[in-house]
Amino acid sequence: MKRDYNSAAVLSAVVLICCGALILGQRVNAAGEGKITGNVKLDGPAPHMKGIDMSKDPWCVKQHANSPAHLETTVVGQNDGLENVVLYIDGWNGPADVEKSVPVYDQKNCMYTPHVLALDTNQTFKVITSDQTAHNIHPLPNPMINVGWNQSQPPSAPPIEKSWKNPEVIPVQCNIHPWMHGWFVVVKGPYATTDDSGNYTIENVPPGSYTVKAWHEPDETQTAKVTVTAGGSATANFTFKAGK
Amino acid sequence: MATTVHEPPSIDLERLRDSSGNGGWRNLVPAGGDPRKVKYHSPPPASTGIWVGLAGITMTFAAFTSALVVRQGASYTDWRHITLPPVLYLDTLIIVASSVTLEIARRRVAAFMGGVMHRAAVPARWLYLTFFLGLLFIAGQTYAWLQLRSQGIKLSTNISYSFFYVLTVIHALHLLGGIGGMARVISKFNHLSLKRSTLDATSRYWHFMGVLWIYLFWLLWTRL
Amino acid sequence: MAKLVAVTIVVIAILSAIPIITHKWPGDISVGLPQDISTHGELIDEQYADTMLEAGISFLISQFLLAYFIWRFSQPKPGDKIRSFPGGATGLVVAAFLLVGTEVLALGVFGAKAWGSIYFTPPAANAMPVQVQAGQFAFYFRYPGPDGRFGPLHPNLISEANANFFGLDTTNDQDSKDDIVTAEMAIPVNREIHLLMHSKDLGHAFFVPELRIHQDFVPGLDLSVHFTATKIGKYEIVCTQLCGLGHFNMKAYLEVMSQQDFDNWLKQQAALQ
Amino acid sequence: MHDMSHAVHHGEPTSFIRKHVFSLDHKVIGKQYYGMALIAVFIAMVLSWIMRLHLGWSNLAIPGLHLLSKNGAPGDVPTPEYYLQLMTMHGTIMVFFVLTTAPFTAFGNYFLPIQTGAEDMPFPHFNMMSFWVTFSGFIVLISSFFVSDGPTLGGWTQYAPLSAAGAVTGPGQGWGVVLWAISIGLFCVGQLFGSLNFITTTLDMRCKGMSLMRLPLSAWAWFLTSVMGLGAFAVLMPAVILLILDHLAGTSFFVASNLVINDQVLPHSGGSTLLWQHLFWFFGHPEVYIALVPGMGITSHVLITNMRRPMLSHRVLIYSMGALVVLSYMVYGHHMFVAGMNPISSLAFSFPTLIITIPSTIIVLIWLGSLYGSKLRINSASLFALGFISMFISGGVSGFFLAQPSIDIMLHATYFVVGHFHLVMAVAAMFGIFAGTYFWFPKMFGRMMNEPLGKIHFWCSFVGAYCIFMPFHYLGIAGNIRRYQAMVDDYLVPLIPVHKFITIAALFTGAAQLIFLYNLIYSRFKGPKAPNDNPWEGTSLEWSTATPPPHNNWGDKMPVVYHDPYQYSVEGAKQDFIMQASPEPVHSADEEK
Repeated sequence: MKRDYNSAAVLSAVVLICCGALILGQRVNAAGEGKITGNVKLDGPAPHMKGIDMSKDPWCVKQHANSPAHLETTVVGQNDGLENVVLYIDGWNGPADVEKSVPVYDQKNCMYTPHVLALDTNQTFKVITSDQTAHNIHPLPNPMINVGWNQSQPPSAPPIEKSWKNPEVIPVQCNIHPWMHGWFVVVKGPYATTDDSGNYTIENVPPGSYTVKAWHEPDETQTAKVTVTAGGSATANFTFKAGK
Repeated sequence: MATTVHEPPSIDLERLRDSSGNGGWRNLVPAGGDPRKVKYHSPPPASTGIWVGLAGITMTFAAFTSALVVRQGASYTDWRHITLPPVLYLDTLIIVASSVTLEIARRRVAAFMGGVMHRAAVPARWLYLTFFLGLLFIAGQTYAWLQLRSQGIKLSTNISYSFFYVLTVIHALHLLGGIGGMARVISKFNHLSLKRSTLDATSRYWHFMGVLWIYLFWLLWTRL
Repeated sequence: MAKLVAVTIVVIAILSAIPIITHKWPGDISVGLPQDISTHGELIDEQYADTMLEAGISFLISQFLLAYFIWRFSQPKPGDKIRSFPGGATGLVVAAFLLVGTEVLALGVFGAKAWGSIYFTPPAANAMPVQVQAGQFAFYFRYPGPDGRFGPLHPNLISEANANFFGLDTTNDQDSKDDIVTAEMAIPVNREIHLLMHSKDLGHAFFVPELRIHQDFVPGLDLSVHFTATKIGKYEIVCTQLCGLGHFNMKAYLEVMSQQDFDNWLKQQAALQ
Repeated sequence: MHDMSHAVHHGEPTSFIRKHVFSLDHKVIGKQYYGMALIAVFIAMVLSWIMRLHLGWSNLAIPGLHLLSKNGAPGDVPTPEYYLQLMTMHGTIMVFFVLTTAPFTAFGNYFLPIQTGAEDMPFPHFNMMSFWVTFSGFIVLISSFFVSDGPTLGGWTQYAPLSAAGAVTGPGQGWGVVLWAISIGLFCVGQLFGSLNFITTTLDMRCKGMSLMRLPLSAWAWFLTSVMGLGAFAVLMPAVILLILDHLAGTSFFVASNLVINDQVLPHSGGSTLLWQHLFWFFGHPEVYIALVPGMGITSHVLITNMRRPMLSHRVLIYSMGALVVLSYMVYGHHMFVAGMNPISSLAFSFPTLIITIPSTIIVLIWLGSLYGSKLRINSASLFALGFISMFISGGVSGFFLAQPSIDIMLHATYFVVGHFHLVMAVAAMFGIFAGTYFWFPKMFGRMMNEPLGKIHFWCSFVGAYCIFMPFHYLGIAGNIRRYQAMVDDYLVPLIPVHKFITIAALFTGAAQLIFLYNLIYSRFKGPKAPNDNPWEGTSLEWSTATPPPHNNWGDKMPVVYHDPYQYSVEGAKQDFIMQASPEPVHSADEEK
């Protein structure tokens, strides 16, 4: 009985906060937030991505019968666009925890989708599994920065909801399927991830001068300075060198 | 083993009311034998118990020893020779001396109990001396650990040091038990309620700790 | 009541023996040892069969005797007297020493022969080397490539993220360049394999029931086994040493192929490196 | 060492705490041990139910399981790690806190001093500490369910380096292992105190006329077990200390160099993996006999009373049990045949292991030979004692296979092993506990247990246990690996129906234990009063004292022993038996040939 009241209270609080956030967001937007867009390219020939042999788990093999799996360290799309690059504002000192959406990190066909998941600090995200084989999700943060966890998700288990307290680039691994590897990139403030053409847009940036930082795995970063005007759109393009 | 007891022997009930323990382990009465012929009484449990306890401690240190030997055999690269802190030599002397003083104390206590000696202060002095030598040994060990620590040597620095710390600390903990027992003996002696079996058990334990230390010292000296 | 106990014991003993004798559990589930595809397995299977015979007979006889004695002696009539077992304790002790003693001695001696045939014989000089690495929770295999030499391992270079499971330095180590790393094990049929085992992290085990090969991986120790597979087919390599949460799913496939198929397979795998 | 021999000095306490909680009375301590084992066994049984359900139906949601562990059972389906955690806890609780405590320290504490004719253990303070240290070990173990990522998943054997390398090896491998090790360390200390008392009681506290050979078989079993315990627990203790140090101090006793987990090289170097296994199994194999031998003693004692005759040879049984004690230290390597030991050592360990079948066979033959020509009385206690023999035979013959390294290649770490040790160590020992409970309950509480319920309990347990554990052997022969949370291998999938059958049998058998629990609790308060001090017409000393025994066991008059322990069916006697403490002469007896 008491629990019902509690959950009702929590629910109404959540609804209120969401409404508030929506109204607030619109009001701020009306005041004229800008955005940063751009494109990230890979300079040079795309490196050869090793194939992944999933033969230890026949279920995984079956899922990739027609599209052989390969590493996703460097994924190059149209016009040399580089996928999975995270862009964020270096030294963000605006309001904390701005992102309210709940991104999903899916374990699909024995791979992590997306390969790189960008997150704001304290932003809740969901880890789900679409596979009919047991997975284990094991992010490995530096224990001095964030608290790690290690949890399995059997088929059709409910989502795991988590968040990270501090900015950090966290590798993620499935212990059951050693090839499954991905990243949580936890940053402060607004962020974006490039799509398969290398394009990105960081929304909701208040006017001002910023340093945009682009991160690409395993640990490469580039920066660019931009100035965002009220309601305007600044551009920052990056080019990573194909080295390895 | 057909036997016949024609008449139940009368039992010295006074003796029996004292306690159980007349079946004594030396007392292998033949089935159906006459209990009156029982001459031996069981030793006081403390004197058997102490041997049982020492057997257990022996097993524990035997396990540590074999762990050391196996671990040394398994490591080709990381077994490092270490120099034992010099204070350990002094400690060895102390623990041997404490056994000597304890033996003297034991004789004096016996003399006192037997009425040969009349002043309780003499044996008490030797008991105190033993007690303090025990404390001195622990202090010496602590000095050795602190000295190593000040050199930046921790438990995990090297496997040789791991074994050094583990063996010396566990031995010291056991000796602390002996020091506690000695404190009890002294307190009982001062209240004139000390039993011989208590003193004997405690001194066996104490001597065993001394022998154990010499063994460990030899082990560390030759192996590390 | 006592008679019911006796009957139950007999029924349980017989029911227990049936799946062993028929090799079947209801529903056509096989309960015998898996088929043997190794050259050395015959001795093990014989040893197993002998032991099963002796253990089975001991089991049935003892249970039947227990049941019979319960049946027979549980409802004594008023005039019944206690009787001693013919021969008494001495007879039983002698019987135990003679029967069981010779039995276990025989088993021990013949078993030692079977064990020795696997572990006390060195691998043939021309045995094909294959390296296997066990790690949480997968096996990876390495073939030396055309140069016939394995490159050195660098544990600090191990990166599952970049599919460098063994920690090979293919840029600097000559021998590593042509090494072939695979996730499944293929071997040519009727060729002796010298399997070099090491563990990446914890204790694991290499068990192929059909091959009659079972060996733990010991972290820090390089062990090896050798065997010859005699039958083409696809088998499973499983881990039997508890190694963590994915233990149940730690496996790899063993494909026994004809020499020609194997050569092709190796070429394919080399292309994928 | 302190002289704590106050056996005769401690008077009857009056306060509730000194009487029932921190009691020095061996009888209270025995009951406390029994109570702890009872709680532990039902926890462990529920854990096994969850495991069995998961093995039969791996996607089955077990309603309410998420309340037990949110991470471990999201959506009420156990995760792989949670299965292993439950399995580890099941094993640890059962082996340590049930199978060691109930037959050995619980019944032993209560009845060893009485059967030897002592007033109490010689060191009652140690005895009290023994229970409370063991109990705190139990609490520490259970508390690991509630630490961050749950209890350890390393199995009750805690093989290094899985156990020693720290939290990187999986959920529960951080604090879970440390708590496990602390718990086992405490347990060892408790049992060492217990062994000290048991041995000294047997050697020094016997009453007048009680020579060693006049001790009942149960007392002998407890004595021999405590000798084993002294050696075994004194070796496990250092092992867990080193394990804790590897965890908390970063030493490298068990963790080898250059191990890589999650792409990170572990900071340890040079440790020996096999060292843990040697230390553990040096304890582990005697531990099996620590669980089993008291059951043998209790079974013999119960059977003799109900057969109305002594065993064919008292001495041979004692010597055989003694041989088990000695051999149990020499065979531990058979757990490690394929563990990377020198193959020659495997053979060296194989022979003593095979030889251990000889004393075991002698024991069985003496039991069977004594049944012959007896006047067997059937009641709940004797049924369980007969069940013990049947289980011991069944579990024993599978030892033939596992003793041989060459066959062990096929059966190592399979369900065959699980079936073997469950039958011979778990079920047999449990049957010993049940036999002892039905037999001694009237003495302990002055009330009789309900016989019909006891018999129902026997039938369900006996048939149920065979239905559960016999198929384990078949699974093992077919190659089913133990400690798998689901059967995903192609060759294991066809075996799942067998697992389903076992699961149903396990649920049924487990439920039958509730009958026992009900019977126990009901009879404790509402059972009919025991008709006299000796309802089973037994001969040993526990039946000559009041029911329940007074604080000092004997009241004013210490017992004197005139006879061998089992004078049944004595011709010319007033009754068909003569009690040990009865001065009535025995004109002829045909035992001890």
